[in-house]
Amino acid sequence: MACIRIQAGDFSVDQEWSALRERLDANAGAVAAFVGLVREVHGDSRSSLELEHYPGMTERSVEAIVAEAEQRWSLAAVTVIHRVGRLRPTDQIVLVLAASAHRSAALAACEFIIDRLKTDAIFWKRETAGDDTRWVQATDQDVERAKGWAGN
Amino acid sequence: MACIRIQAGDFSVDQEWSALRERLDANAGAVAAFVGLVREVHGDSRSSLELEHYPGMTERSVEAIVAEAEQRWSLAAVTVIHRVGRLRPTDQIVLVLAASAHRSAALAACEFIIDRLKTDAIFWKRETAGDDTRWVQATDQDVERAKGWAGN
Amino acid sequence: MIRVLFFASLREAVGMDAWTFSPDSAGSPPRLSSLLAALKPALEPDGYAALTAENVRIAVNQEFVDGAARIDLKPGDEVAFLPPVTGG
Amino acid sequence: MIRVLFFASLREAVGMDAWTFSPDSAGSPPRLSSLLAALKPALEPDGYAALTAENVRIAVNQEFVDGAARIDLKPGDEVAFLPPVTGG
Repeated sequence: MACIRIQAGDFSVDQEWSALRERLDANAGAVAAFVGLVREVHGDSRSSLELEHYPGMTERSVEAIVAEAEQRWSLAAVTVIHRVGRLRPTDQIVLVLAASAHRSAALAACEFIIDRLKTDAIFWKRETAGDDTRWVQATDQDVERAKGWAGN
Repeated sequence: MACIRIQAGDFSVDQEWSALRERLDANAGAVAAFVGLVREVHGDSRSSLELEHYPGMTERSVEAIVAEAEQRWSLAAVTVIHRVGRLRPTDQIVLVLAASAHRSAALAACEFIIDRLKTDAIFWKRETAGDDTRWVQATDQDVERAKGWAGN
Repeated sequence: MIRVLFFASLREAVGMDAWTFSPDSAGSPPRLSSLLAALKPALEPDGYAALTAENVRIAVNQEFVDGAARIDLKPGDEVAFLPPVTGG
Repeated sequence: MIRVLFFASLREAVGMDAWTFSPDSAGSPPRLSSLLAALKPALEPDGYAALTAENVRIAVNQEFVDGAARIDLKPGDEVAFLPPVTGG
């Protein structure tokens, strides 16, 4: 029931929302969504973000996260799209949609998936601003958020 | 920065998403969304839901919820649309969009708003299935979820 | 003249969505208690009981009021009886 | 022949994205330890240190392996060195 894609091109929230909605029956009362957007680095509008991945293994890392969400909550449908390649400030980078009968499951699953994408999905980000380029490190906060799910 | 509407007609997730995105600058990294859909009552596809409101006071009750969210979290933009009148299974009933620099604020604000809409916004739902019609009662679970925010 | 509104299950319990309260213009400022006293004979016992149930909230001019019975009213006010809400 | 892949900061640290390990066909089955031993002279000291840092994970055929040095390899395997991830 999950739609998972890793792609260089942009995605349309509208198309993904419509496609997900068509997979729902009249028992699905809630869809939670998350869209990640590229932020400027140090207020530099010409900064950029480059996302690297490991074709094959990255897809499976995302599938594993979604499978765990589907085990934890009763989900009617899930969509995860993650972009790779070079992105600019305000570009869409990631989309998560999670549908369930009730809002608590949809909201929790959406949050779980985006938290885990930060720490467990196989992507690497490099920020470039001016002459400065650096690989982004996972923040302690991200690691703590992801760990928080282990006890639930 | 908030867009709040109570309306009988349907809304377009696409249009609302596009309109919200235009209000964001390159510091907004996260948008969390929630869409509520009408569920069948007792598996009856011809069941319906009727939403009553108190024009004027209902709008202000939603504005108060959004204002509280804006006090708790640093939000770049918020959209809340709630429908009234007669709805059918699978119809869209409510939309919440919350944008912030970081995902934790966007996700928490979106969840806070939908939880409070359930308990503090001035709407009444009546379900009709076959010959049976009843006013929906707030569930203990909804009240507990809303109370949970008080301690945060 | 004070406009009184009933919503949702209360509208059905009292069998009307609005009612007009015209207090005695000679007396002291009308209160919610006098409004309820005037309303009581106009309703079936079930309707009056529904309006005065513990979980019913009262709004004056679209603001919730606590300890509502002692609130002073004035001409043009809008008083509403609201059963527990169920939005979202 | 075993294909070795380097990602992100490790790709830059070792200055290449892929390398081919051709173990001695006469010896015992090659292990990751023998792959690393063969790789070491091909790299600057900084590059080798980066590959063997504590937070680097190793995948064989796109599955993470623990206690990686003792893993047996076979011809056609794909070995990858992955620095800490930062998606989402």
